[in-house]
Amino acid sequence: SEDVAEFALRIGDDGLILAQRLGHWISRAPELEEDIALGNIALDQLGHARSFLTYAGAAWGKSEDDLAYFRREHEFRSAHLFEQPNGDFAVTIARQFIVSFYQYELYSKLMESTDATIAAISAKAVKEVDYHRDHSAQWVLRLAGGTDESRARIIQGFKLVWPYVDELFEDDQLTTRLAGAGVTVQPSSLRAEFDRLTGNIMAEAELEIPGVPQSLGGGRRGKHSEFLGYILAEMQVLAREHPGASW
Amino acid sequence: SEDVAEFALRIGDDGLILAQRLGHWISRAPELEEDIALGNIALDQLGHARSFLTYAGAAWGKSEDDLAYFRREHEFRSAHLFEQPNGDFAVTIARQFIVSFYQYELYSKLMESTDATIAAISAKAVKEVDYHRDHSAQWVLRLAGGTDESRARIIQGFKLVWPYVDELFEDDQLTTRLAGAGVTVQPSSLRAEFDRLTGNIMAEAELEIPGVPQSLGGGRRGKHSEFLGYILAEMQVLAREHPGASW
Amino acid sequence: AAGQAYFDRIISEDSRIEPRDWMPAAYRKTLLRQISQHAHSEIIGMQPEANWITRAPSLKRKSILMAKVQDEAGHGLYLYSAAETLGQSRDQMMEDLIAGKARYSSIFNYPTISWADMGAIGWLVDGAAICNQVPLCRASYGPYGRAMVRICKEESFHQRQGFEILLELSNGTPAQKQMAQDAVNRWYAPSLMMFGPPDDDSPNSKQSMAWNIKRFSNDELRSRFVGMMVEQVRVLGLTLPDKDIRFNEETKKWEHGPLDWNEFKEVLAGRGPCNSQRVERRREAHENGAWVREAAVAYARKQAQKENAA
Amino acid sequence: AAGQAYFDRIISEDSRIEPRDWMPAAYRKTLLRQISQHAHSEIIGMQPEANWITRAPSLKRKSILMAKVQDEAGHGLYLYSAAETLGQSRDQMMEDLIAGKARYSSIFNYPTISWADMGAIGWLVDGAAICNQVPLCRASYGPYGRAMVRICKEESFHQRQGFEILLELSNGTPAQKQMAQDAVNRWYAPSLMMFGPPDDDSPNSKQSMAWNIKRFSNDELRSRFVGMMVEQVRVLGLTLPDKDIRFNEETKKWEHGPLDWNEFKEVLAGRGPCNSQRVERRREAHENGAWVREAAVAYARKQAQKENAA
Repeated sequence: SEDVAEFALRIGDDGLILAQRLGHWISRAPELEEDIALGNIALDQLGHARSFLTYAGAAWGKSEDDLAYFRREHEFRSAHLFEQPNGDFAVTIARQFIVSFYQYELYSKLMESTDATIAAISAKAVKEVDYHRDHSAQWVLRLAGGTDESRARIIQGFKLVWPYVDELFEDDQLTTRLAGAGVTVQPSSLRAEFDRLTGNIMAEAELEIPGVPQSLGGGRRGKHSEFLGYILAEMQVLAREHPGASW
Repeated sequence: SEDVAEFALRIGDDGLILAQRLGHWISRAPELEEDIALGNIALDQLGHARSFLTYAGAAWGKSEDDLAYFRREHEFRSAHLFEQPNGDFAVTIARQFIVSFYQYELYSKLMESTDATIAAISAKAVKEVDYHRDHSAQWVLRLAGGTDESRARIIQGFKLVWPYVDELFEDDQLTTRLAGAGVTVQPSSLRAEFDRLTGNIMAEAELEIPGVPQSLGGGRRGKHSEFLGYILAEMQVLAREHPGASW
Repeated sequence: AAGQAYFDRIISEDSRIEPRDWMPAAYRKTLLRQISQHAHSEIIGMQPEANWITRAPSLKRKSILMAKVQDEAGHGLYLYSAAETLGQSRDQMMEDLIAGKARYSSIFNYPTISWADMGAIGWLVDGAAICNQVPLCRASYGPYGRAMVRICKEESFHQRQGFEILLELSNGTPAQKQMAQDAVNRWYAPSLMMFGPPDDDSPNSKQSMAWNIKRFSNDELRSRFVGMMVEQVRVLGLTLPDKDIRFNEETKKWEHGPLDWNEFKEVLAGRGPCNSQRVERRREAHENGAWVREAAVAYARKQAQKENAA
Repeated sequence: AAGQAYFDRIISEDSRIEPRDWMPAAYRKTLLRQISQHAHSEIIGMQPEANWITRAPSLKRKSILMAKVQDEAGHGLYLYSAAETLGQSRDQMMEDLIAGKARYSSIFNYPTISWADMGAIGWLVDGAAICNQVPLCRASYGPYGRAMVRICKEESFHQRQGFEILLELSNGTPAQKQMAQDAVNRWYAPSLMMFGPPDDDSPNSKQSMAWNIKRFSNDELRSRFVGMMVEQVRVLGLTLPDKDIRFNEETKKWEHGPLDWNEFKEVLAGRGPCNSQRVERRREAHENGAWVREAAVAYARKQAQKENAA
């Protein structure tokens, strides 16, 4: 249905935009092992995005590439967190930490979706995201407990990305309708477990939840930050130069 | 003539690409005075570029915007130096130092071009570039003679941009024909004075000419580094989304 | 006491206080807060526009935009200088800004998401700024008033450029016209809120007016602004997203529809889409530039030593 | 002496030398140079391809490209590990690379200026690499040979992907086909030069062959490669930019036109279009990552202390 497609678009766009960000790290990471690890996470995110976009597109007669390359900024449905710049490695880790714990809760619930396709994609995704959780949590502990510099950086990293947490857990009319139909759950219902699990790691790392105001968001309604335009300009440039071509 | 247009295109592209690079500094400079100074240099470079591109385009029935926004990478004629990334402030200053002393020599000679338009644009440009020379030379002295860090950075900055010096002074068939007609001089003839004047400042700053190999270049034949594609993707994205529109 | 008497006389004569004159601590504090906030707004306000410099759709527009953002840096400099005459250093003000302790105009916490925003900012945001600032040219504090004179001249130039951008878009392709209308829709309400809260919710205004800093109330200025915009939007061939706008024949004033002061407060409290990004960008520029500023100081010191030695 | 005898026997039996075995200093040095150079090539070779990850024109291609560049990081790791068994640390090798003291395959100093370069690199550059590397799977030094086995498997996968990219472009729009042909034109000669200088100008080859590191001469491998490409380019519907290619019926070998060894030497000497950029990017990544590596070490140390204390 249109609702399910719109919902799949949101999750797909999250993964697509994050994969685009993470892809920039490959060949620039702090060590080769991280080129590989961040590359893996990017590949997983892109893989999930492709599944969800393909499913969303099916409802509108569009392919994953139609959706990725030929929509404009206000037609993207990703939340603001996913388009935040990579910053240094600490910012990337802080962003990934939040993303992975959020996605794990989401996909865990979507495995039981009444929509068989969403359930199937999520069942596969949740296993991969479990690894992402572990990867980012380990780095949060290492950076927080490493050197003075790394501790200062991870604190600053969390400060920068934390304003975009609330948006992930916002309910709206679409999620309300879909939750009613058992396709998904209300995002707000994922928050407690997210808080508990991230809180455990933060506590172990002796980090505090940053006391920064939450941004108003709006990504699910196509209202984005100034970053998305640049991301799309780069991502879409070649495909748009050759409309209709196949690759 | 076609030759003159091609020549104007080279100089115009140099300025356009550099203005694009410098424009990024505005709102990001080390102090407000430098937001203004780098902005001024960017504006001057863009101004010269517009004059030269307008003149080049006249020969082909194209506007400055046709040339700036609707050519592809291999059709640009800028030298590699101009597309080098901003790096830190030291890299930007090192790049600007080379550019300004090169352009000063070039425009000084072009003021006497047998082509009246080129002579007129250059007569105006040379005064502005004289200020750019002074600005970058002062900063080279300050950075080289400031702190240990600033000295290390300006040395590294020069090391990064120096490989692209030779290309500026390369003669080819076009410059040979145009030098014969008195439209321009051979780029190689500008080298001695460039070396003398930059050498004086470098000596005063107690900096050595970096002993780095010269890159093969090729910008004048449309062979660019990997940087130009990104610059154009960003610069052209909006114009290309609305072909034929006026702004 | 002699100081207070002199100060009171100057104010009552609508003359000017200068940096060396005695002034009440509260007057100094109010001015310092207002001028530094104004300076910060110029500096932070560079960002939403700088966002389109590299993507401007024609070279002419790129050139105009670069010059405009550069002018804003200049305005910031004038204003920091004026604030410095009140005894606070630019460095300190910058530190406060970066630490999130200083305010700037809340409107710059909205993103510029299309080229038309360059038009809407010029037309609406600079337009509102001018309405606010023209009376400030007569502010009782000399350095502030004089800075405002210079700034207002350039601002009105900027406003016209913004108007021209929108006019060109409005007369362009349907996609361009829609881009323009969308930008006006997004910037209209925030620009009205630039005048500050309604008069009955603006406790400090009265004192500022008594000191001849402020000359008109927030609502008075807002109403004038609405009147100007109503006229100009017709020329643009666009509409203002406010069906309640009307000219009140009794009061002879323009009235507008209700504004979402709740959102205003949210953004002021740091919840705008770009608050974090704006301060972070400034912090980054400042911190990345620290070594350059240190080098300049060190070099100047060494040169001075050489000259002394010679 | 016993060591030398054992070594000679192993080599003559075409068996394998293992890390703990005695080996001549020159053998160790040659291998170390070759393996580290090979590792560096994998790492630097990530850059020209990473250059198109964010711009890949379809999600499928983006995914394949990401996986490929990531594989190269993996190859680098295997090879650095193999080199470490000869007594040099990865850190030291990385330092040498960044300092510009270590070599890597010169072909990565050319820029990737179109998407078709992803195809040409896969088909030609990986193709040449495979021709070079398949015999290395039998190299006399065990860890090297085993690393090559793993690498070759993945490389042939990469080559097929490159071929597919070109095939799709060649069957696509005229612009796409031209993009493909242009890329083949640019990468053809550099890929032939990957096999190293002509045999009569390759003084070290003989010793390497005697030690069972190298199995075939540069020209021999180059000729085989040309033969393979001649066949495959027909399937692609493209041409090789070499009108002198011919099969010599007498020698039963493929021959190619003259190569510009002068340019090869220039690029080797650091004058390639991207030499400076490639090393700088590696330097930047390494230096920007220093604090992360230090943090990981510090954390591990603290954890170990805690466990010891417990």
